[in-house]
Amino acid sequence: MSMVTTYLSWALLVLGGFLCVSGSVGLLRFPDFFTRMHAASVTDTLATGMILVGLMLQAPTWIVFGKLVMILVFVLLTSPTAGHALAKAALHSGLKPLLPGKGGKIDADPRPSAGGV
Amino acid sequence: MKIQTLSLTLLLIIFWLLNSGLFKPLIFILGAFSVVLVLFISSRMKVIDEESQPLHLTKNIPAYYAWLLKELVMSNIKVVSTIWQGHLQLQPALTTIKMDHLSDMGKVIYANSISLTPGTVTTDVTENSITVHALDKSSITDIQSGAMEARVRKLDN
Amino acid sequence: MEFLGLFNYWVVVVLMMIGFYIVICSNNLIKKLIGLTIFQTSVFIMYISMGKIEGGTAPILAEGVTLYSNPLTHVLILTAIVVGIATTALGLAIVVRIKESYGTVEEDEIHAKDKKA
Amino acid sequence: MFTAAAIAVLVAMALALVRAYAGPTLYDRILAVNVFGTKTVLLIAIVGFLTGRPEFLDIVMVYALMNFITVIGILRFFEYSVSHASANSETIKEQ
Amino acid sequence: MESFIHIIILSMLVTTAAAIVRVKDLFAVTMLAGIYGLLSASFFVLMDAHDVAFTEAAVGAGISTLLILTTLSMTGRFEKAAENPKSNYKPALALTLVTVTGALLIYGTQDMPAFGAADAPVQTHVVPRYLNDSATEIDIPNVVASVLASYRGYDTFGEVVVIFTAGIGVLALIMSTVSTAPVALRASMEEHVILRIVSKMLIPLILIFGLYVQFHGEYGPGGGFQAGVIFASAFFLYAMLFGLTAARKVVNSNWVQALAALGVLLYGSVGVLAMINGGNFLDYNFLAQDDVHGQHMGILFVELGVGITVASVMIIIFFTFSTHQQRDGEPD
Repeated sequence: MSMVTTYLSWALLVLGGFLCVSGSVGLLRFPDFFTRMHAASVTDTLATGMILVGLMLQAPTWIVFGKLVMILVFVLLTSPTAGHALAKAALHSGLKPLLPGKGGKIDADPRPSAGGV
Repeated sequence: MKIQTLSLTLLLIIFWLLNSGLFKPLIFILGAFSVVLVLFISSRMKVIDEESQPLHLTKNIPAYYAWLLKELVMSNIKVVSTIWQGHLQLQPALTTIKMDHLSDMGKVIYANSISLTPGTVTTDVTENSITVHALDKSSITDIQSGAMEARVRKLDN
Repeated sequence: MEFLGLFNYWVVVVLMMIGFYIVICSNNLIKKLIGLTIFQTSVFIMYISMGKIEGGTAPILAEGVTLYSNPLTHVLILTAIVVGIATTALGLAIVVRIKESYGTVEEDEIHAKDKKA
Repeated sequence: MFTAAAIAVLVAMALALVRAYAGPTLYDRILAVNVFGTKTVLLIAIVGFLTGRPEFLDIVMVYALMNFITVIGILRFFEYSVSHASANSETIKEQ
Repeated sequence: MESFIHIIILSMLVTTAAAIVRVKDLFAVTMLAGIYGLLSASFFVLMDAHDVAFTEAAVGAGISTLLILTTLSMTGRFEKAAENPKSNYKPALALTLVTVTGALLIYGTQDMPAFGAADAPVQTHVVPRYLNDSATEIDIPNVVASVLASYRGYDTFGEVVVIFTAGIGVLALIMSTVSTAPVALRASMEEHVILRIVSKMLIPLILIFGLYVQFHGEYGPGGGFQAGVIFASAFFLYAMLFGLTAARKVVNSNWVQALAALGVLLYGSVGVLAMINGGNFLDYNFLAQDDVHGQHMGILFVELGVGITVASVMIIIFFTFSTHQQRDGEPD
């Protein structure tokens, strides 16, 4: 393995790890379910992609490489689908998203979100 | 034999070989048996059709995904910087956006692309509109500009 | 890592006792079943911890590997997990029947109804 | 480097765990479980490389698969119990 | 470094379990139990128990969550606090009991061999024989599979019978009258364009993946138990999206019940065949001309029997619960 791929793989792993943590911090900090959902999708897409590609670069055999590719494709196909299903279910069950008033911004400090269920 | 059955068979064989990586006669026989069994069950379930085997998309899809990847990175940077802001100032929005007719497959690609880019989630898809929740109002404007829709439309035909 | 020596077993005991506490102390039959699952998993963890050898790898023979962890505990637990889910399903089926007969899945209400009858 | 990534994933898992515990709404919890599942997928993939035997990635595949099926299942059953089991007179308001 | 990761995972397990004690909303409890399953499976991977992690991933995090939720939708979502002070609900007493027992057990762990020790009694009895001789006697890489299906074939046969019995038990307890008018297809999922298309793409791949796991159990983690659950999960997905009525059309309930029995029968008849050929029950050496070949044949068919039974029982359990739930949900 050449040095370049090794360094690239490390960079991807570290960056992916950082995105993972960011997504989860967002999951904690954001004020309501729908905004948290956006934080979660950060980790689902780019972080997963980066970490898996980082691992792919270090894959010892083609089988491992192929399996990582399949996992990546699978995650990229299912995670937006699951996210969409979740958002749709939440909205239809009457969970109201937190929206800013007319032209204003919401001061979003972590607090229990509005709406039932 | 429908073309979709053929493509599914091919897909299953590739999937099996990629996973297995073993080239022994017994494994080949078992693999052939498995593929036939899966084809049988799938046809009973009626899941082999142009919806599950979107062959017409294959020629344009790489370009689309390359473009989507760029969008993905851009919106990630935006959302991550929002997350690490000292004091959260959010302007979330929930908007229904009109769109012209797309095939079911086109809707799926469009909606999933929107959900895949951080900062926007599709919450509803109907015949001629799509409802999107966005972390920031500006993302809604981006979608309304129709760049993504145009690309999906090109893909769909 | 000297202090690690028994750490796993302490965690097993703590988990086991948490499961035990839920089984004794919660009034709801479904929660009791979940407590039982926690108890069960603690046993799994104990077996698997016992089977691990420092520096060993998974007991799947490969060239150039000489030290393998214990396959026997893995076999025991593997089957135990599937049997566990089958019995949990049976337990849940009984809970469903109790709900239909008594109209409740709270233990004290069931006792009260039994006394009346 | 694998270690750094593994630790980052673990931190993210811990944060998702807090969200699953804190709720407050049902959907937050489902979301937390979903995020947790994705993190587990990553963790197992990384651990495979960390321990030097990365050829067992089938497990990772099963995780990704089960994560999807569980979320769909949760949504389906919950939708069902909302529309029909409101006979259970509990208020659906969180405590 | 690995030990650091495993300490963190164990701590998270304890935290999750403690959270389960405190939360009264049973839905949240189920979610936490799902996380608990995911965590324990990660732990198993760290402990090199890939086969176990495989099973726990499919079962602990997936199927059991679904089953508990189905039950919850029939029994109500919240745990009631006991109102009657004279009830069995005595937290202080229970806490004392649990603490004392726990303290005694922890005291007992002092005699356990240290974690990871290679000279612990567990490691020194039959295991070296399995590890050393499996390669020549059975000639498959996955020692777990050879112990499961060959060395301890009796045990596994017992487990399969237990699973079969549990399936029968569930059927007997909450068998639903299928003949009554089937509940209309649940519209909301049918309208769900995205879920429908994505699932249609996935279902054949899940099925082939299940079969791949079934037939590669000898070479890597996997085998009948895991494959059965994965294979069944494709049917769960189908049933959840297209409704039970459609799913029952695809797999006839009577067939599934017959298949569950057939799996056990297949396992047993491999054993009987060995007896007919002059060996002991489940002695695969007598199945073919040479020993190793016989072992391969035996393990293949035994694992197939396990897979068929597990898949069928899982489908039976899931369908029975869901049918019951739909019937329950109908307004009276």
